[in-house]
Amino acid sequence: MQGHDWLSVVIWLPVAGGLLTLAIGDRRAQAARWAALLTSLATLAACVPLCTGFVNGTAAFQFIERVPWIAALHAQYYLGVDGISLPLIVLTAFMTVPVIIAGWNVVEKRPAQYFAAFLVMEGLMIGVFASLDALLFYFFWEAMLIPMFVIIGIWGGPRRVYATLKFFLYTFLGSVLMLVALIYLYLKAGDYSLASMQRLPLSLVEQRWIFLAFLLAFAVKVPMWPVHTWLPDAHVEAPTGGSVILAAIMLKMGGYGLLRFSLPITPDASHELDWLIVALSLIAIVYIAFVALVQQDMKKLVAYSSIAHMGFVTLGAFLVFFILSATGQVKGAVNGLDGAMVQMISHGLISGALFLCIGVLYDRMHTRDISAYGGVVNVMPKFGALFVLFALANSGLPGTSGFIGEFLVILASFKASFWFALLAASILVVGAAYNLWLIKRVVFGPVANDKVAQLQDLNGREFLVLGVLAVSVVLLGVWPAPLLDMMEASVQHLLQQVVTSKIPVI
Amino acid sequence: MTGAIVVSPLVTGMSLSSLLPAIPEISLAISACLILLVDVYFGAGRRGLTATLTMLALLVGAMLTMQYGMRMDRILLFHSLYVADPLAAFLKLAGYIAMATALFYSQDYLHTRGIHGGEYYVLCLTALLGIFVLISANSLLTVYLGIELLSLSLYALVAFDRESGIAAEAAIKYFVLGAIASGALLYGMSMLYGMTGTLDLDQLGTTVRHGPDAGLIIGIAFVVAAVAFKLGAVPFHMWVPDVYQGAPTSVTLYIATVSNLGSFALILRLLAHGLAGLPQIWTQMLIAVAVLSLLIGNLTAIAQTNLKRMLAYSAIANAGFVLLGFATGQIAGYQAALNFTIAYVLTTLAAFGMILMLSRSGFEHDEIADFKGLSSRDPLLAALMLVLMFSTAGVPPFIGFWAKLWIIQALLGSGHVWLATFAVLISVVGAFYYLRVVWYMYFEDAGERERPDTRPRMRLILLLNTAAVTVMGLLPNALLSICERVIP
Amino acid sequence: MLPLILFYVFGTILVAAALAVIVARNPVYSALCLVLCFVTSAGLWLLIEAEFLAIVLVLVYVGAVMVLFLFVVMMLDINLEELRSGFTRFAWLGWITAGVIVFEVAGVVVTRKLGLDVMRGPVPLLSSYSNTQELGALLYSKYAYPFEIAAMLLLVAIVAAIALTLRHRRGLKVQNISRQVAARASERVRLVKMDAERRE
Amino acid sequence: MITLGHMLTLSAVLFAISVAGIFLNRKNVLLLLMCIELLLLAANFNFVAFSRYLGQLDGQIFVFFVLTVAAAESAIGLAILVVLFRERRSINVEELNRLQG
Amino acid sequence: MNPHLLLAIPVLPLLAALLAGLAGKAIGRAGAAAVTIGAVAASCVLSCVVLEQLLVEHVPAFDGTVYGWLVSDGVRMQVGFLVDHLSALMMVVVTFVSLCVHVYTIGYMHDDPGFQRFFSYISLFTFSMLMLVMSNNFMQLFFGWEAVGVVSYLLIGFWYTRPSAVFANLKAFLVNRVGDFGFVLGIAGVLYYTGSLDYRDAFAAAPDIAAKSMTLFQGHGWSALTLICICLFIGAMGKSAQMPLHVWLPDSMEGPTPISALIHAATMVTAGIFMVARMSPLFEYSDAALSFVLVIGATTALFMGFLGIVNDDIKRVIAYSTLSQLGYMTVALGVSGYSVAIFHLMTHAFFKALLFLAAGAVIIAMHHEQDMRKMGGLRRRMPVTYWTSMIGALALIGTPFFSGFYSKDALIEAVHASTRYGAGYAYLCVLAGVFVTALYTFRMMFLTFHGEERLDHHAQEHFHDVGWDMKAPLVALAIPSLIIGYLTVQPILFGGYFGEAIKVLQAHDVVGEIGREFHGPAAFALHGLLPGPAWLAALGVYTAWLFVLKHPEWGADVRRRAGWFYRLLVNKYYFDWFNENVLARIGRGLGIVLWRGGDQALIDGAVVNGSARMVGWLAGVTRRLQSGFLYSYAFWMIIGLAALLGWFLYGI
Repeated sequence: MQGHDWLSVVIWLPVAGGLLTLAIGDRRAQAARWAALLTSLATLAACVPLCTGFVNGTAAFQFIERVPWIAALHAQYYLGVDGISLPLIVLTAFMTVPVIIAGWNVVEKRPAQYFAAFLVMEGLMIGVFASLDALLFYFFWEAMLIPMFVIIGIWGGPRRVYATLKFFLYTFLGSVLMLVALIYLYLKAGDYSLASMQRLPLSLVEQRWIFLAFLLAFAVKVPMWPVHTWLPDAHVEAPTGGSVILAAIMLKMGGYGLLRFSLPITPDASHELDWLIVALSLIAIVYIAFVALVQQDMKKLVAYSSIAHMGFVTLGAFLVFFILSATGQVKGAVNGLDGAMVQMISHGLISGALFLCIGVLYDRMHTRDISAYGGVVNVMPKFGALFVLFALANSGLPGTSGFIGEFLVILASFKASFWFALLAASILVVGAAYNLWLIKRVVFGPVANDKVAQLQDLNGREFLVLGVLAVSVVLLGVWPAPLLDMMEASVQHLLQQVVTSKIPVI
Repeated sequence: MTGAIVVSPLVTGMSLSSLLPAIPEISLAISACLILLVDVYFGAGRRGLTATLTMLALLVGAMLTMQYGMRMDRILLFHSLYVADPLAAFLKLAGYIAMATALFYSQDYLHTRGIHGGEYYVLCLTALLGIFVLISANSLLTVYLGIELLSLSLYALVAFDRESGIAAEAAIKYFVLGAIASGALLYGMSMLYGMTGTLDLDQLGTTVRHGPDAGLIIGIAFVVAAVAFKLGAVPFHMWVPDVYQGAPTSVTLYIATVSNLGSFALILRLLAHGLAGLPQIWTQMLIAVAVLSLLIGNLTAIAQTNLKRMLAYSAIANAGFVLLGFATGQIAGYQAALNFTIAYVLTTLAAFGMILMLSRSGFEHDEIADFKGLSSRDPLLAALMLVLMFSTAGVPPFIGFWAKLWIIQALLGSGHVWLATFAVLISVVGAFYYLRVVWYMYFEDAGERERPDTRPRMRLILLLNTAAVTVMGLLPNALLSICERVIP
Repeated sequence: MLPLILFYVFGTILVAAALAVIVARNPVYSALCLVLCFVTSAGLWLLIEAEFLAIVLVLVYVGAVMVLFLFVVMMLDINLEELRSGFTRFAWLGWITAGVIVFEVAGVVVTRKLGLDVMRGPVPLLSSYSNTQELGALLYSKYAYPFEIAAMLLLVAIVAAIALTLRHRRGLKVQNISRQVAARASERVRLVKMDAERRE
Repeated sequence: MITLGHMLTLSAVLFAISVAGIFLNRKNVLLLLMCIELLLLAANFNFVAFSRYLGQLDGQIFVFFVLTVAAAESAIGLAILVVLFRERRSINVEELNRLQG
Repeated sequence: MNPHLLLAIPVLPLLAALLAGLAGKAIGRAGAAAVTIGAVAASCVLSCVVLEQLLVEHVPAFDGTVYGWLVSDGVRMQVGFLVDHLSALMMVVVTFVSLCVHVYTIGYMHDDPGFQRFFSYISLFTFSMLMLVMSNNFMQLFFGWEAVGVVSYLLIGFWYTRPSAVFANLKAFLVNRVGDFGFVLGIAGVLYYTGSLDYRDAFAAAPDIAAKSMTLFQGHGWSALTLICICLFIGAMGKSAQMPLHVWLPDSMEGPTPISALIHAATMVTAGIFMVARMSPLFEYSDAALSFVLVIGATTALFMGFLGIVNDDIKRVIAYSTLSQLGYMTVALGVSGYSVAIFHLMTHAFFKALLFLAAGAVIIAMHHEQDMRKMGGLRRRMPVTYWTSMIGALALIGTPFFSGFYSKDALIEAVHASTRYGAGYAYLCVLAGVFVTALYTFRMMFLTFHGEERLDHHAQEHFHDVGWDMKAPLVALAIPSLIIGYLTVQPILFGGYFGEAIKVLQAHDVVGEIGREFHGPAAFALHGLLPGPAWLAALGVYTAWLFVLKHPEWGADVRRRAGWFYRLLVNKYYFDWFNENVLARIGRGLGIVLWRGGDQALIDGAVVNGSARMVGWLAGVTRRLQSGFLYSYAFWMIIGLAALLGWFLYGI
């Protein structure tokens, strides 16, 4: 396994492709598009050896690359994947392709820069998931803000400047404290490698502060209530591709961070403060679902639904201690962690698909106002069918990927407390309400107005994109076993780390 | 900071070869005089002669420094008034490079404004000489003279554009405040001298060890105030915005970059070395000053519409970061501060270079609004500016990120957790105004603004400069280890 | 005892003159009071046997610098009426701050003695001691390097002062002989065709 | 006997007066330059006093250089003042606020 | 049993659905119909084969996994079949009714542009329903549960341009989701206490769970099993439309009539009944839960029947009838008469599907007119429909010898025999329900088929009887409606047909009790002629005759006299009003308050933008410090210096 630098390939290939696309320039837009598409496909292809070469059943990191990077800071260029990060990497590579295709000739303003930004983003995001060195992780984590900032700001809607500044500053604010925490850990551990940080004994007081610093960073990214308000704005203003990447991948980084950093590095603080996360997650699920219900803007609605769904991720990740104290054993906690992971992947596909659907409508009507639509299915049957499918998937329909994560987390939360399960399960009702109400107002009904009457159904390109996503959503829904098998050992290992106290014995 | 102390050759009889370590200063002084002479006799006729000669002088100086000035040990010259060590060599080389780059960026600007007289170059050289004196100072007296040589040259340079309308105002403000600061410095030095009976920084470092007498505190307070003034730290920062905005952009560039190297050397020699025996006093003072600088600098920058002025407040905030590095009172902090200074100089060179390049006759291009829609008018320049702004904001993968990172690491290493937290949080506030430049360039329409007309070689150098910012951001190891090596 | 009396006399004059410098309404008076300050200071320095510097102070400052000041005052043709109105409403704050500084520094000198024996007198000197000679010896040996820097400094001052103040007036009409000589008849008169003037 | 304390106190008073002069004066830049001279004088007082009472000449040497620098400084300061005056026809401090904010 | 064979039963309709749905255009209308009908017919035949194997060959019940879905933390989630007498019966019923509906659809949807789509949906529904009934674990049960809900959603909204249809399907889905909400919690509870999602493990652990208690509020322990069972039953309430989650079912009549017959009468709505019967090993250990079931069922049975009386829409009357009958089944469950419930489920499936299809035929004939007041005397125009629906109606009201009689009478007897808490109330309800059922059923029959024609001009002109493609299913369903009860009452109820599939504790065995008095179906029917339910039914029919045919003017009179009660009925007990005006409004209001107040005003306005404004304001302040005046610059420097001195000298 070792010796193949596939991880470096999937990180730097898109970055290089992005720079190439940038160099090709807007004047030769067609060439730039192809360059971007081929790069993204090549990256996806490069994920194949990662998947085929990945050995299930071990929690050890694989495809390790490790070379000194900054001697002065004891930081390394240290990459590797396990069952938690690999699915996210594949998701990233996978979702970039539809984004590129979806923007094919829709983006007329500076197309080369547009595609380049997404490719660079892709590389950086994969870098986040593949880094085993905290400094490298942070490096990618922050660098990613730049392309996103530009994407929202240039190709966004009318309030794009507000949205992108809010996005940037919010997330920047969140992550700087994480940097302080990482450096603190480095000073104690002697290097930046994640493994040594995870091994490091820490007193409860230290853990508490580090946990809170991490939490701020990850909570903003997830985003958790009440630091979520950047998301609706960013989503609404971002171009379609931006929304897709934001929802599909970027939010996952928060969840990934919680699993990779917060839980293993500060298990005792996680234990002590798990009520906070659980409370915030449940608030997110219930509160945000109600907020989503009353949205008039389609993107905002999906954005809010993303927050609610990401609430399941955080909930699932932090149930372990409640389960431990409720049942005296950790059995069932893995359900929550598995659920959180599956929810991340699935939400990546579904929310991405929903944003693409909204993009399809927006490209035609130039409005996202729900009241401007109605009866779309009359003129766009193919689109209608797919949109309904994704909306149902978003409301957690069994047989689609959206179901598994929610179901697992609800199962696990029952073990923690009946009331957790009750609140979490409320998404079944409210989630269905906002999704289907959206469908009712947009897709069904008589043709609402002349503009709708003139809509064209999906063209081949759009159908391809949405179709592939639909297939993936259903495939993951009926055949999730490979994903879970891939994660199993890593999640078990994580659980082991989580329940092992790191407070030094005096 | 200790090393083999070599007794100065001046006592035992002078030989020219023993003066070799001082070759940078010597060559600089000689070339300044020569250029002055050449300019007086030939300068008027040939456009660009003086500029070329100055570049040549810098090149020769740099080469001589590389040849004779590079050393791994620490030696003292001129009755230990002068010190030559790796740090000095490094800083001087950096000074040569920075000044050469600055002059390169300034050429067209100076010509279009008709302020390219030979005196300009001579004063730049003498200012550099002042910086070098500071860098190698090992006595309160040489520190003072270095500062004055630098300052006097700068005062004149700021006022150099007599047509500008605001340059003279900036100059008089700079001058008066600078004179007060040097008065304070003198007063402080006199107290230090009185309390210890020595002007020598080495001896000072060993004598003040015995404890904080009231006189020492007074001396230190005055010295710190003067140092803070030089660096532009709050509340001694008031000159910075006015001078940055009022001075010709080329001079602003000089002050913001080359002269910053001198300020760094000043703190290092005077406080970190000279007062090493009594760090608890001045580090506390530096912390207070640094916190205020970060706060006021970042906040006020937000309200600016003029880019030069905004960069001035950014400089104040960055001074806060440098001071935080020193405030740790530890070697790691000094190294971090050096790294920060170099990173800052590198980035700022390019940022001001951008303004210089975009300016035309009668149009300074220094309002932030002037950058509107630059990305559609000139994508390359906009991209470069974007890199620079994000670098200054401290976002990876650029050099500015590592600069801040190391400072914060040093702070944490010395136990200043809250200070580190404050620093990172306030830098989020700071990020806003850097982002605003990007916003104007990328998210706003160009309106009536035209595609800038720039010269290819300027673009090339600017590109290289920005590339350095990026490459050193991706592979920061080289700079970091140099910093570690020169401040052992 | 006599030196002490003289100290107080000179000191009082010095302080009074210094105050006068900052409160005088006419800059010329201020400059003259400043001269007085320097002279009394020279006297005080003589009292503690620093003759060379005392002389230099009078020569350099009174002789050169203050003359320069006066020169500028005269040259600038300043509207004295306008500058006369003196201090403004925040004067009290200024005085308080000044008082605080005096209190802080002097208070420390008096109460905490600076950590030194502030009450000691000057080190007694040999009768053969020549302040000037000793300084000279030191200046040209140990302090040769600063001496050179000072030279550069003065050079800078000269260059700067000239560069700043020397001006080639624009719009000054001067003859250009060579152009006159090179003039050709054909270029003397130029016919310019213009449109008829339009009535506004 | 004139003690060190006498001299230091006197210099402190001088220093304070000059400082007060600097920020009390809001009319005349020239006066600011004069106050600066006073400031330097105060510092020089300290140096001379310390030098004498410590019995070593370094302080007096320092004063020597300070005087030199001060002369150069005044020259440049006055030159700037002249430039300013030519440009604005005024050296009134209260009118020097085109750069602010 | 051959698992491949079993697998084929649900998968064939699925494949047909995919084919018809995705390649509908390619294979054309005839192709789509042929494919799906063929697949469902094959399923039906295979189901019969399975039943035959169980009954005749006495093959043991199949319980096995066919597909591992996922494993998480040792919890195996999989697709598996449990085919025993219970599920085999359901399979046959489902596939048979589905087949009839498929055939019927050819005619019913003949002119509809969504022909292929419709076939795709109903085939998909058949698949989902089969998955539900064949499941051997909760996971798959839930899958089928939701899948039928979705297909129902799609089908109710089949005519998506009708706003009322779109509203109805949303409502149906949401109300079902409320049920699922409880259902999921129940499943989670099962997993919590048994560590497995398989029926086998859960049933085995039932007695243990019954002994456990769970603390929901501080200091109040609940029986864990009761909690689980009630949660599960809430799911059943949603799916089987028990009060107060019944509101969606009448509205679901917006869907095409075949759907009403298949989904909203015969199969899906009975999923809840089936589920509780399937979970009998759990419910048996919780009297409290069963009492809850009983009371809910009884209330539904009676009060929904009332609504049927005042409605004029032919389909809605049948829908309320369905609600009421589902209530009956639930009552049966509540008294541990699971087999009776299933038996009634089966008979009901036939006759109610029949009634719906007949109504559909009328509607088609009337050119999409559903208001009974505009019908009348149709028996002459469409005799086949009339006679078949008369069979259905008689079965529904429980006429002796008709299938409905056996199930309903046995049910009433079982309730009578039960001693469970609430059984007395339930008995009253079901008895009164008999009268009510007869009343509304024959009101409908009389209004539609008897009396003089009240057709309007349009209907007159376009009236045409339906073809045999629609009549054939009516006949096909009429036969079992007539005879199935007679044929199967003995084996199913008293012959131990269900065996191990349904578990009844000895103490609760009401069916066994009435079984002791059972002496063959004919005797049972004759026994029914004695004063009792059948007389009530007859009275109901008579009343209907009086009010509809004899004295039509009485209706208005009664309406006037019983003003408030009538309004209550017309407004359906104000359930819809409450849901729409209170619950929905609270939900939206809450959303708006949280959004505008919480997100926009508090978090964004005060904290986020507030801090940004704060920074901006501070920036303005600090900017003003930079006044541009030299003296103030100097002043600040001196202040700074004085502060440093003061701080370090005097510790200020």
